[in-house]
Amino acid sequence: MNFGLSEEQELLQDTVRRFLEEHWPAKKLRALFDGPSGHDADLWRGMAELGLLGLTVEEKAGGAGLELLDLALVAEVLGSFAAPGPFLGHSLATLALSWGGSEAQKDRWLPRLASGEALATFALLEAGGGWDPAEWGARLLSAGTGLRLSGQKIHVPAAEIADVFVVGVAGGGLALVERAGEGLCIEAIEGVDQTRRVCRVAFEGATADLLPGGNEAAPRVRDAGLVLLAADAFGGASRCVELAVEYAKNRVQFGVTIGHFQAVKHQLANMAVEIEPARSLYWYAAHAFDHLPAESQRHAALAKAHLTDRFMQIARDTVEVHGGIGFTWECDVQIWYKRAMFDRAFLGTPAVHRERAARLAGW
Amino acid sequence: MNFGLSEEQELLQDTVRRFLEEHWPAKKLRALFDGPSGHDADLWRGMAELGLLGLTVEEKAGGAGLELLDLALVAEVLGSFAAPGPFLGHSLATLALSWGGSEAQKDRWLPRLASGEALATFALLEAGGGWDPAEWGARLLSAGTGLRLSGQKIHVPAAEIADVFVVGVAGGGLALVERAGEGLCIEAIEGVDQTRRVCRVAFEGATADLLPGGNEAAPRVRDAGLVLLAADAFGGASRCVELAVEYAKNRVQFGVTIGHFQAVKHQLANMAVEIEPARSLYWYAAHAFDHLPAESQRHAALAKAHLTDRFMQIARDTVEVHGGIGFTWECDVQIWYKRAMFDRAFLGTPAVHRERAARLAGW
Amino acid sequence: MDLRYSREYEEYRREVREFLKGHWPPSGEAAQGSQAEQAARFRALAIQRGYVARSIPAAYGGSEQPPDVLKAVIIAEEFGRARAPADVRGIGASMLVPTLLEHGREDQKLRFIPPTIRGEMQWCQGYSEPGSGSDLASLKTRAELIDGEWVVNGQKIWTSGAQIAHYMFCLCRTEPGAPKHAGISYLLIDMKSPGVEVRPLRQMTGTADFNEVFLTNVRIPADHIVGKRGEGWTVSRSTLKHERNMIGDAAGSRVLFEGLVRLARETKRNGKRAIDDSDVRQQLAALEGYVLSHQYSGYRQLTLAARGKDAGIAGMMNKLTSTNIGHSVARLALDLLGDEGLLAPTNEARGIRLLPRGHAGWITQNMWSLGVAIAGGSANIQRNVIAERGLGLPRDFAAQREGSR
Amino acid sequence: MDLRYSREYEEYRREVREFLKGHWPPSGEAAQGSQAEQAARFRALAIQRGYVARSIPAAYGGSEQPPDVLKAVIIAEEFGRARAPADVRGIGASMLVPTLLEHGREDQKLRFIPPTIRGEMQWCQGYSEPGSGSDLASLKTRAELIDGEWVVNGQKIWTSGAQIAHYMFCLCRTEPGAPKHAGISYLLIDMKSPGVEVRPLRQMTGTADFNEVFLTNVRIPADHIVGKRGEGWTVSRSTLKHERNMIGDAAGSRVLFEGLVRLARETKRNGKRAIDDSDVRQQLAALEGYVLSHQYSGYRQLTLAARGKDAGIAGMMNKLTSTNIGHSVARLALDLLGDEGLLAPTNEARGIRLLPRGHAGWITQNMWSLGVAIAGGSANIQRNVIAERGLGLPRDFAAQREGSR
Repeated sequence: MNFGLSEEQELLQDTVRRFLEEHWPAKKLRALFDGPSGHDADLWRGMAELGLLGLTVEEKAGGAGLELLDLALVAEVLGSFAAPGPFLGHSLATLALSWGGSEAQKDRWLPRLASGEALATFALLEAGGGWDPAEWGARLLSAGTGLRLSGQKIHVPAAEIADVFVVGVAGGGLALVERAGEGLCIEAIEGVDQTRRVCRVAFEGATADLLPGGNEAAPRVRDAGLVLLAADAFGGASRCVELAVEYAKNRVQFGVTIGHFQAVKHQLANMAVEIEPARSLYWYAAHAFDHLPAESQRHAALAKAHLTDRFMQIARDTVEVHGGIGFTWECDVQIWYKRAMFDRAFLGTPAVHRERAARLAGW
Repeated sequence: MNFGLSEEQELLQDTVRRFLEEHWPAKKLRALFDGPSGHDADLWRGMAELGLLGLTVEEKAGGAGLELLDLALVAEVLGSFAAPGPFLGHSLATLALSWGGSEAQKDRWLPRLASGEALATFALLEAGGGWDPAEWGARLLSAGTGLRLSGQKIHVPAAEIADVFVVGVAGGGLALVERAGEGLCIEAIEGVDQTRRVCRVAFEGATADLLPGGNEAAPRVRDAGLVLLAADAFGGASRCVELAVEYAKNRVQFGVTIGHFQAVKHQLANMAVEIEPARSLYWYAAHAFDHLPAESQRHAALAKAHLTDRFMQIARDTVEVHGGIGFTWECDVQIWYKRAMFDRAFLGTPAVHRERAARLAGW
Repeated sequence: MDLRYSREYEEYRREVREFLKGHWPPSGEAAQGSQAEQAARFRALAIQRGYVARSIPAAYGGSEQPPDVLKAVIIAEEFGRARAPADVRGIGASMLVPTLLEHGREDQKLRFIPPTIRGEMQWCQGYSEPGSGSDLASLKTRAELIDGEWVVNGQKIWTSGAQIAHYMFCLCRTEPGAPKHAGISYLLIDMKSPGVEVRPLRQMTGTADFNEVFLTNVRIPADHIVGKRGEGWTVSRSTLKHERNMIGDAAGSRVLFEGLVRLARETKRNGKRAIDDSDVRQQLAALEGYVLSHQYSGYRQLTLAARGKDAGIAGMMNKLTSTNIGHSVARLALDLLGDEGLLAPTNEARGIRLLPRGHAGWITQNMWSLGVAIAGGSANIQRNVIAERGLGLPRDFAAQREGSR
Repeated sequence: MDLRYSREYEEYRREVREFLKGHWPPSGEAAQGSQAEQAARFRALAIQRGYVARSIPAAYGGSEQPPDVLKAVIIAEEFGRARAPADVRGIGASMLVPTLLEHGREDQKLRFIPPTIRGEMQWCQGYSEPGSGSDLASLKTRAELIDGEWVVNGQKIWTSGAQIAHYMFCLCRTEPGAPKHAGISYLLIDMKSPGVEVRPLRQMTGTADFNEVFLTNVRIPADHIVGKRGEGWTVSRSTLKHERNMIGDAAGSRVLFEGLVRLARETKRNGKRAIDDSDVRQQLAALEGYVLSHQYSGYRQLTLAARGKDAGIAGMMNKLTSTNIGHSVARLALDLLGDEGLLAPTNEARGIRLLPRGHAGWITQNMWSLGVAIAGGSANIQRNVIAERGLGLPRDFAAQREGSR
């Protein structure tokens, strides 16, 4: 039994960490957070060069052929740095293509997605609906030689810059829509998390292509998304604990640093106790996804519910430890607070996934 | 608007408090807790002499003609002293007779119950059943000139010493059974709260008498019980806070009293914040019971749920503040811990009453 | 216990209603002039009748009535219903005026109280500084007496209303050699003075409800000090207590809770109305236990005040209870929002204690529930106060190290 | 990451299984004599094969194997399945033996270790005193060296197993003039010595799983000291850490949680199975998030240990996490019990970490969840350790006042 990372995996995390330390300083994060686009092309290019965009893509298509656990380890580090942008959507769309695409679709897209030449995202949620395949209502209609897609999706990440969309359609399948085609109407939604902007995308008879294995791939893609959000939450929450500890070691009140006060110390200890053991929960969920199919769905649901709940509470505690300054726009803590809100709500709230986990356990 | 006690009510509480300080020292409480009977006849007589047993009984029957709020104020003080015995059962049975009894029944019993000459209790719960009138299964059958009762009740307080039982019967009514008659089989249950012992009572064709207004009285008696338990919980929880504060002021660790440690201080502050505002909740529930019928049921349910939950947690915190010693049989804190368990479970758990409150609010 | 008002008070309520019917909204001559003029005219009348500025001596423009909390509540209710100009709100009337009454010189009272209670003079508060949050007494803004004027230098933060205020009441360090708490004075600063710069301070909600105030060689008259030199700490203490009560308003918790119940009716969980879900019902009913306790404890405190009694420890808990409830509401609301939890907070200014508008308003409430927990003394400071003053536990080590505070 | 055992370890498991098949339960000659004799014979064989007393040098009766956590787990699993006598449990093997190995004299090791690991010598622990709980170093039991013997006077508390123990390892104050932590020595006391009196200590559950031990002029040989005079504090520290890990056992939390799920299937709420109630389901699933995290964090720590790496802060959290889970389980169980929450705790002895028997057993669990939270260092002490050693925050004021601890 080996419940630990391989040397390669530790190296992968170190590499991403060092890359972000160098290329993603707080100043850049802040500029992006306050800026109009939520996307940093340089950063994205750098991630592509590190091979992070093709991590799970088969080697013959230019990827590294690794597993979800490896992707989740990267997501953790990105979460820790509040790294912005299209990583989540791109990764899930890429997985959808890998698992559900035809050979032609894969040949056309995977090399470009792995290299970063093209950017993908996915569109699942509809207004008043849910994230689950059974809840999708967007309709595919035959039109001449091809298919046309009609429907409206909300909270589509990075839609403004995506080259290709993987879209959930009625019946639980997945369709591919290229940005270059007609019938796409993209409108920004004012979302809470400025590091991961979302849009409303109306498909109005857009040219579409069905993924032949979409129905099988769709729930797997959802589960992969749950694990990646859990990993992001772990990274973000751990960073919050670091920020709070750092602040407590420096902020002076009543003549001493506030880290001297037992109330503050215990608050920080409780925060650490809430998140640190959960590291292994997302690892296990990712591992189960890769190797233990019987446990895969349930662990993804529990990990997502548990870790995003912890992240939300810890982000809140972190603001409190910072006092008034933590409540300001200028203080970076708010960036993680809002990422916590995103991680918590995106792909379904903890309550939704706990109920799923209960059902999956036969309770 | 006047949300406060009258001078008479403050005097009533003071009188009971002084009486218990004098006649119910920790030593006696401990002897009773460890002893076989759970009843202290001297104490009971003293309470009778103070008029506490006839507080709500009409004046012409020798009572004081007061309201549930007054009774609840007494219950608070009794809870604070962990005063034992048959007060709850006696009070509720007395209320049942007052509200549901025929003139003959009232004439026969109320003066004796008010004076303490006779002791009453009530029997509602059946195995696998609930506390609500709709759930009772005990059956009344005609036999010659009278009625006979058959059924089994559990968690009947003070059954071993009661002279008369008010019993919930199928259809939601109430019957009177005298101990002196035949067909009663009483067996002690090993209950958690040694200050309020309970029994299993089997009525095997026992001679019974129907309360003509029983069906109307039954739910009112239940609600009165909820308010009295809430009041007891407030008294008990407040006493726990006092015990914990007292201990923290005296116990020395690391060269200072533990009350110096911010972690302990904040724990104590949180305990106080959890219970103190809830004083007004049980007052309001009692007042609503007496004067605001539309709000009466719902407030009784919410007060019982809220206060007994608070008591349980505060009793737990009190043990923790005491450390190892708080976990011993010798330490008196356990007495309140177990009273909290009783208050919480008796007449239905907080979850049950919260669901009732939700329904009553039309949620 | 009687939750109705007694006959005497019902009579008083009728009187107030009649007065309002006769005078507000104004008609005839009284309806002339600007809104502000109409309001000023009405307020003058209401002061005459003893409805406004009740606790303020007549000498300073008040109506000098004997204290009566129940009458105060009746006036607030009836004026509120008629939307008539009642007591001026804000930090000037609630904090500066009581402070002046207790510690001010006669000329200060005569000069500042009347325009403040008439609503003509606005104030802001200069207590907090970037370096001194919970530890207010560690403030660094200096004032030196030079050529018969105070010369003030420093920075204040969390100053609501600084853009519109005429004056700031401000704590400054005037005795550099003195022990921490003994070196502070309470000064009044004209906000139009050269060297006063107000910069809006944006919160995480995106709006700017506070300001930073930079003071650079601001010169104010030597007599704009309340109390003696070095006594500013004492002078300021009573007002801080006021603020805590203001924030701990139980009615706000009730309104918030009712909003939450509505949200549970409007949202879905696992395919049915959220309010039909047992988990949501349990959470709501458990929360209502706290909300009702808070509300009724407020009634009880009001009654005690009316009887001239101190509320004791209960009075120290209002803010903590209120912020605890705000946090629980925020958490459950986020659950109920589901996917709408991805939305940005709405750009309502002054989010504190306002009922959220629309679902995205609950995101704003979520963040403000955090802001409220921090403002006016952190939860940890509240717990210290309850433990030390309420339960009689010993002072903090840190505080002991420092001497007094 | 690979949750299967590698081939090498699977091979090892087969080997262990075969050994067990051949030797336990014993047959033929090996089955003669008392149960204790059979067990002793089997253990000797198992030591020879390297399955028992693995970390103990051969010189002291152990099998002296290189450390291998995974093999240890395999042995524990297979011996458990076969119900074969494995490593001796209890405080002697888990605390005294490692202490002697690190700090004992050669003659002490030779004398005490072999019988202890064979299960022939039982130990109890004499650390806690009525006056010193969290502040262990404030202990008052004195030992004076008189005529070549230690004369011990004092009282110990929370001494499990004192009735059956042959020896007690005990902290005593031997240097009255020395600073608090420097005045303590680690002594070994024969429990049959005159002046040792054991009184059972009853807990709130009604049973007596602990004792008080009164020591009145107990005389023990001068050489029954481990480490030097005044070094007892240091000598005892490593063992306290062991105890914390023992209590923080994640498998116990898992078993408890599964029991809770069964309870939810067996009980009712509002007329239906409790497990069908959304509130119960949410609570169970939320709790499972903690239980799984705790369990997998244990796997991770095991793997780190196998790789010779330190678990860092995760290793300091096991006890707190475990007691937090125990508390949550206790709370929900009480909810599920409904009316059965009125029953007295069952009189099972040794309630810690045992799965409750019958529904009244959950009342016992409720109370023990509290006992466990207190035992072996209170939650507040755990939080201090995590904050100071784990997060690098400064020491307590109280601790600073005291110098070291």
